[in-house]
Amino acid sequence: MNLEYGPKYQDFTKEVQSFCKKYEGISFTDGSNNPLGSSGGSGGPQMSRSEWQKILIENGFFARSVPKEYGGYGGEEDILKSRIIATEFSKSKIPGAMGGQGIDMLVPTLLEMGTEEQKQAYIEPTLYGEMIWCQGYSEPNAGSDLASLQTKGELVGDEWIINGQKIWTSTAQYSQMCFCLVRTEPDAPKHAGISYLLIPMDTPGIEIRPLVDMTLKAGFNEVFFTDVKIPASNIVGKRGEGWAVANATLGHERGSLAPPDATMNRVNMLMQLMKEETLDGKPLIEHPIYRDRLMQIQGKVLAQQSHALRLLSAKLNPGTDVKIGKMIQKLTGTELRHELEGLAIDVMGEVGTLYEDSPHLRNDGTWQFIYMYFLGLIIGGGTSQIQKNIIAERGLGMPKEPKVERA
Amino acid sequence: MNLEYGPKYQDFTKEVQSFCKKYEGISFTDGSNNPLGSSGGSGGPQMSRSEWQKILIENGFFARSVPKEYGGYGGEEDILKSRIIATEFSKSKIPGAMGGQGIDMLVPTLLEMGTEEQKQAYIEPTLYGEMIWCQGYSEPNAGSDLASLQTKGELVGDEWIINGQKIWTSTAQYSQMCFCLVRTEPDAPKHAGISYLLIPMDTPGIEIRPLVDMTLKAGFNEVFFTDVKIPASNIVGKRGEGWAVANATLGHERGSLAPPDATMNRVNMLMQLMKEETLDGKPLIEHPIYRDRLMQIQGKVLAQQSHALRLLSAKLNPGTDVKIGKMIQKLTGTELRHELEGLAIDVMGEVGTLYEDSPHLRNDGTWQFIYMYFLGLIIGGGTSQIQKNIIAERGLGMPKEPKVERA
Amino acid sequence: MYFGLSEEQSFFQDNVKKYLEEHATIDKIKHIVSDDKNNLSAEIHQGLLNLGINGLLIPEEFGGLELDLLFAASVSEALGGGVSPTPFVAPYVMAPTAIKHAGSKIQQENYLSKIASNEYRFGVGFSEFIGKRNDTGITFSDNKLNGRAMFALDANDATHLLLANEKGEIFVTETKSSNMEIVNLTTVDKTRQYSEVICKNLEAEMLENSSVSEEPILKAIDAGRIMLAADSIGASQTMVNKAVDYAKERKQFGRPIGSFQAVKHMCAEMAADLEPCYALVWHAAHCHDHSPLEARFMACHAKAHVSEISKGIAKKSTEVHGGMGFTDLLGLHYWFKRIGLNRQILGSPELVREEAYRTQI
Amino acid sequence: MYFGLSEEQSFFQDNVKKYLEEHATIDKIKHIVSDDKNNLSAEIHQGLLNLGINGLLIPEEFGGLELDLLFAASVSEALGGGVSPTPFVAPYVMAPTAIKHAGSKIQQENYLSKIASNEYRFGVGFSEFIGKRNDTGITFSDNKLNGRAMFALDANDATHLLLANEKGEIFVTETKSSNMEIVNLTTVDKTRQYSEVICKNLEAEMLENSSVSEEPILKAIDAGRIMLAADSIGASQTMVNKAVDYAKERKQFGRPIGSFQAVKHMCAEMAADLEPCYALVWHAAHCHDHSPLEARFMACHAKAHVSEISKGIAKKSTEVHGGMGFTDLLGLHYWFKRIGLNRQILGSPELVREEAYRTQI
Repeated sequence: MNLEYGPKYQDFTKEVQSFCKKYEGISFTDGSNNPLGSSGGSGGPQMSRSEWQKILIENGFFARSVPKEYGGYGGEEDILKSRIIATEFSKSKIPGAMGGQGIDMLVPTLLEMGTEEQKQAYIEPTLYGEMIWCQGYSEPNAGSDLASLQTKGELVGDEWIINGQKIWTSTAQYSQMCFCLVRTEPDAPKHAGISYLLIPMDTPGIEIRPLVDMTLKAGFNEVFFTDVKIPASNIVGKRGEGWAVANATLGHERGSLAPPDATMNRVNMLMQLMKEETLDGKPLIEHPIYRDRLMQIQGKVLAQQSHALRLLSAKLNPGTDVKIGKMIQKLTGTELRHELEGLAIDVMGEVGTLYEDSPHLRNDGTWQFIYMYFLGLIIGGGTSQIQKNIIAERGLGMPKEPKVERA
Repeated sequence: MNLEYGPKYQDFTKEVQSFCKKYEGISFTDGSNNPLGSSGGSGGPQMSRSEWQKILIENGFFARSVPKEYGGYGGEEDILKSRIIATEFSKSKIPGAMGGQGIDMLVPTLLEMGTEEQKQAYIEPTLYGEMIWCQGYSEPNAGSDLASLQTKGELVGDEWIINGQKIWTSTAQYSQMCFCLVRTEPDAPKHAGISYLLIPMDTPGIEIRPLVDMTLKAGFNEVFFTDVKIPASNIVGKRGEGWAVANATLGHERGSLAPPDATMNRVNMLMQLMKEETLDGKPLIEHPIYRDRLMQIQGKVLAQQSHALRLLSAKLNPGTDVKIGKMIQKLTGTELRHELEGLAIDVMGEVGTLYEDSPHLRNDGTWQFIYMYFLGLIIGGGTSQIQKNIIAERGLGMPKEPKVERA
Repeated sequence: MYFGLSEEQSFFQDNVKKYLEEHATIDKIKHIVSDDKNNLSAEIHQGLLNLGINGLLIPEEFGGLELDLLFAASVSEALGGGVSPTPFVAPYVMAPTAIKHAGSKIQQENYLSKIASNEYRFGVGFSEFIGKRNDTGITFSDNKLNGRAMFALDANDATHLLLANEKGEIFVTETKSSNMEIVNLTTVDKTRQYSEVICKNLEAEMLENSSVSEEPILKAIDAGRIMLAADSIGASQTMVNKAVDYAKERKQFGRPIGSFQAVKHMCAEMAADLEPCYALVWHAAHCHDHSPLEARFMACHAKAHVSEISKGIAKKSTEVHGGMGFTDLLGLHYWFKRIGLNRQILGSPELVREEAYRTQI
Repeated sequence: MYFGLSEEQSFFQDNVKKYLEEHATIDKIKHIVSDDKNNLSAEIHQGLLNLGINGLLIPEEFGGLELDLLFAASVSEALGGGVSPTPFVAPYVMAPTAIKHAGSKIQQENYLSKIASNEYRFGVGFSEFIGKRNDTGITFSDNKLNGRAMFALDANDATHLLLANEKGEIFVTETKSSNMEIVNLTTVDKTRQYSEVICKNLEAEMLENSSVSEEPILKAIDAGRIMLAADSIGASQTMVNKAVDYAKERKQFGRPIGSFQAVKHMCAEMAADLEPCYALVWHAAHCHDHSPLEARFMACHAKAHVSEISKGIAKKSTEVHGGMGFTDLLGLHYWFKRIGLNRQILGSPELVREEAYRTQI
C-alpha cells in the first residue's frame, strides 16, 4: 500500500495549484444550462464558457490525451494527472470543463472507431463546446431491453431515411448533433440489426418535445423522426455494428454517475446543516438517531471512497483483478446517494420538503431535488435489477435466465 | 368495527377463566421434548401430560370440533371460543394441549379425506398424545420444489414397498407413525405421481439419523427407507392424489409459524430486559438508538396483531376479501420475529451471544436460539422467495415464470 | 365481532372514490396544481362538500353527521388514493376534534355548527407544539399572539386558523385580520397547501379547556396523524396497483416485465408490506373513539409505521415503472410526493415513535 | 501509487489460506470445537506459529518481523475465511500493540521479545473500557486489581492477560495467579474463546505510559477492531463463494437455483455489499500506521460498516442454501456465528459509530 503519487506528480500538483490560484473566483458571462452544474465563483476573472474551455485545453487540463490534430492537448493518457486536476480544481472551487454526452461518449467513440473524416469534422468543435450532442438510444418500448429498439433507418440512394421516436434525450433542445442507434437491418437478429448514425439536429423532420420529469426541473426530451434524411456517410462503424460501437463507451457512463467524493461532500454539507438547525432548541446533530443514520451513511461512503482508490490503483497497476469491483459502482453509488439525500429530508422534517422558490429553502432545495434526481439515475442507464443481473452473470458466473419458449 | 365478542362469549370466557383458576400453576410429571414448549408452572396440581390432555378434551378446550366418536369433544367449530381459550390460557400461564404434526396436520387431513377405518384407528390415540406422528415430505433434492420428490412406493401384492430418503422429519425419533409423500406412479406427471401413505415407524427397514442444525438444539432427522413394507390400505385418498391430500392442510401450517401475539410477548420481554440491563450505568432503554429500533419493531408487530384481528373477522364474516392478507403471514411473521430476536442480541452486545449453559445467560439464551431458529423457519415450509412468488402470482395475478426450454 | 370498515363506511368511501375518478383525473390534477397562486381545486372540493365531508365528525346537535374517526379514515384513504387536491385533514378532522375537546359549550356551538354549514373553514397550525424548529413558535400574552407557525395546513381560503403555543393551548384566529400574514410555502406536494403564518399582536380567542390539559391538542394531533396514515395507505395502494398493472403490460426481452422474478418480488414485497397497514390504521382510528387508553399509542405507531412502509413503496413502484415512473407522463410522482409530505407533516417517524414510547412509561 | 495488498502480504495470506485448507477442514473444525474444555486447536495454532503469526507486529529489535497492521489484516482475513479455531487478535495484535505504545522500554523488552519467541501468550480483557455492562469492571488501587472483566479474548492457555480499568490504564497480569479466576463463557461461536476474568486483590504491573493518556489502549482497540473487520470480510467472502457455488449446482424445478433471478440477485447484492469492504479495511489498516489523524475514524467505520454488511451476508448466504444452510452438514453456521461474534466484540456497531462521530468533533 502506497498512497503517494511520487515526485513527478508533486511537481504537476504544484503546476495545477498555481493555475488554480490564477483563476480563483472565475465566473462566466454565460450561464450554465445544467441545473447540477456550476456557473462559477465570484471576484475572479470573467469570461465565456468557451474561452475557459480553450484555456483548459491549452494547459492540458482537459482533453489531455486527445491528439493535437483533432483539437486536443496531445499528451499522454495519465490517470493520476486527471485525478490531480479534478482534486485541485474541486479544492479551489475552480469550475471544470464543460461536459456532456458529446465529450464523454461521442469523442471516445470516434477516436476509437470513427473515420478520419469524422474525427476531423466532429472532435474539435465538440471539445470546444461549439458542437453539442445528444444521445439517441432509448425508446419508449426499448428501455432495459435497449436492443429491441425500433427506430428505422433505410438507405435510399446515398441517404439514410430515418423514422421513429427516441426518449430521454437530455439536451436535445440545445444540440447541434445526435448520435443515434437505428435499426437498419430489419431482417438481422436483434443485436445485429442496429447502426450508429450521426444526425444533425436541424435536419427537417425532427421534432423535439420536452419531457417533464418528477423533479420538474431536469430537462429530458422526446425526439420524433419523420423521414429525416442524412448522408449515407454519417455512420460510425459498419452497418449492423452499431451495438458494438455503442457498447464500447457505455461502461464509462455507468462508473461515473455517483462519484463517492461528491457524495462525501454532501455528507459534510449535511453534517454542517445538522449543526446549524435545531429541533426544540437542540441541534439536530445532537439527536442520536439522526446522528447514527448519518454515521451509517458516512461509513458506506467511506467504503466507496476507499474502493475508488483501489480501482484507480488497478488502472495504474495492470493485472489486478477488480472485475466485480468495477461492476458494482453504478448500483451502490446511486442507491447510496439517494439514501443520503433522503436522510437530509428526514432530519429537516417538513422543512426538508420545501422546493423550487419556496421561502425557507435550505441549500437551495437541492436535497429534495437530488433525492428525486437520483431515483431517476437508479432507474436510468440500466435499472438496479439489470445491474444485479450483470454482477451475478458476468461477475459471479451465475447461469443466465433460461431461454423462453416463444408463444 | 366492533371488537366485542358478545354476551354468549362473555359467559364462555368466565367458564374458561374459572377452569384456569382451578389449574393455576399446573406442572407436569413428565417433561416436554420441545425446546420451545413449556413444562408448566409451579405450585399447582401435578399430573402427566396425557392426563392433562384428557382433561382438556373433556372440557372442550382441545379437539373441540372433532366428533366424539373419534375421541374429540364433539362441539361446533367456533373460532372465537378457540381464541378465548388461547388468550385465557396464555394470560393465566396455563399450558395448552400437546401439539405436533399429527394433531395439526394429520388429524384435519383424515377428518377430511380419511376412510372410516383410518379415522377410527388413528384420530383418538393421536389426540390423546399416545400416537405421535412425523411428517415425511421433504427430501434432500426436493425442497422448494417439493413435487420433485423421489422416494418410491411400489405396490406388490397387498403391500407398499418403500425406498428412499426423507429429511427435516422433526420428532421422527419419538414417533409411532409417519404421514409420508411417496412417488407411486413413476410414469405420471410430477404432481400426479404422488401418494399419501401412513407408515408405522417400527416397520423394519427404517433408519433414523439425527440431523444437527445450526442451533445445535432443535431436533430434525433424516429418515431412510429400505424395502419398507406396509399394508396397501395405509393410503389416504387414491393413488396419485397425494399432492392434493397434502395441500389440503399445508396452508394451515404456514399461517401459524409466527403468531403476532407471541412476537409481541417477546417485544415486551425485551423492553423489560432493556430496563434492567445497563451500559455505562445507563439502562439500555435510555439509549435512543436501541429504543427507536425497538419501537420500529413494536409498530410492525402491532400492525400484524391488528391484521390478525382482521383475518379473524374475515373468518367470522364470510365474504370479506383477505386473499393477499392470508398469503403474507408466513413471510412477514417469520422475518419480523428474526429481526426482533436479532435486536435483542444487538442491545446486549457480547452478552447477547452467550449460549447453551454459559454463565450470565439472559432469558436462558432464548434470544440467540430463536434468532437462528427463525432463520430456519424463514427457509423452511417455503422460503421467502417462494412466498413472494405465491403472493405475486396468486395474490396479484402476475404472470408466471415462462416455461423453460428443456435442454 | 367485526373488524373492518362497516357497510356505510365502505359505501361512502366508494362514493368518494367514484367522485374522484370522474372529477379528479390525473390530467385534471396536473392542470389544477400548475396554478401558481392556488393549487387546490374549489370545484372538486365543492363536490366533496356535497357528499358531506365537512360534517363527518361534527355532533348531530350542531348539524353534523356525528360519525366516528374510522369513518373519516376511510374517506382519507380514498382522498390519498386519488391524490385529491382539496383540504381535508385540517378543516374537517383536526379542527372539529380540537374544538370538540377544547371548546366551551358556546365555542362548540359557535364554530362546529358553522363548519357543518360550511360558513367557516379552519386551517390548523400545530407544528411547533409537536417540534419547534429553529426560531419558530407562537406565544400568547395579553390576549395577543405573536410569532411564526410553519406548515400550517390548509390556511389559504380558510376563514379561521387554529394555532397553538408551546403549552398546547389552542387559539381561534381570523385569517382576515391584518395582524396575520399567511405566506405560501412551496413543497414537492402540489396537491395540498402548506403555509407559514406570521402573527403580530394578533387578537385570538383561546379554546377554553385547552389551558387545562394537553389532552385536547393531543387528541386533535392523533386524529390528524391517523388521517395522514390513511391518506398514505390510499396513495400507496394506488402506487402498488399501478406498478402491478404496468408490470403485466410492459414487455421487455419478449415477455411482460412482471414475469421477471425481480419485478414480481418487488410487487409482492409492496403488497406484503402494505396489507397489514390497513388493519393498523383502522384499529388506531377505532381506538381513538372507543379505547382512550391505547389511543395515542396506536395513533403514533400508525403514523410512523405507515410512513416507513409508504416511503419504500413509493420508491419501488417508481422503479417498477422504469423511466416512465420518473416522468410526468403517468403522473406517478404525485403519489410519490404526497407520501413524502405525509411522512414529515405532524411529526416525522423518529419523533412519533419516541412519542409512542413515552405513552408506555 | 498502489492501493492493495503487497506481493509479500498476498503471498503470506495465501500461505495461511493453504495451510488452513489442508489442516483445518470443516470436518476437523467440527471435531475440535465439540471439546467441552478447550475448543481451540493447539495443533493448528502451532502450524500458524510456524508460519510466524506471533511475530508479525513485533519490532525487529525484539525478534519480530516488524510488519505493518495491513499485513496482520491480510492474515486475519484468511483466518476468518477458514474460521480458524485459533487465537490471533488478542495475543498477536492487540497485546503487542498495547505493549508497544504503553510499555516502558524495559516492559517492551520483557514482553515483546517473549511474545516473539512464543514463551508468553497474552489474552486481552478491555471490554469494560469500551462499554461497561451492569456491574462489571476492573479497579486498580494499592497495586492490586479487583473486579470482573467480561469477554476477555483468548484468556485460556494464555500465560498473561492485559486488563484495563475505566481510565484506560493497562495492566499485565499472570494467569497462574490464584487471585485470578478465569471462567469459560460459551457463545454461539465455538471457533474462538471468550472468558470472564475475576480478580481478587490480583497483583498487576501497569504498562507505564498507559497512565499518561488513553492513546495506547485506543490504539490497541483500533487494531483489534480492524482485525475483527478483516476476519468478517474473510468469513463473508467464504459465505458468498459457498452460496454462489451452491446456487450453480443445486437444481430445483428443473434448473439450477442460481438461474432464478431472486437467488441471482441475492448473490449480486452480497458481492456488491462486500466488495468495497476490502478497500475500507485495508485503508483503515494503512492509516493505523501511516496516517494517525484519520486512524481512529477509519478503524471505527471499518468495524461498524463491515459488521452490518456481514450480518446481511450471513443471513442471505444461509437463505440461498435453503434447508442445507440451516444444518450442520455443510457447517455453514460456523461462519454465520463467527460473523455474529465479530459484530459484538470490542463494540457493537451503534457504539462504534458513535465513537467515529466523536473523532470528528
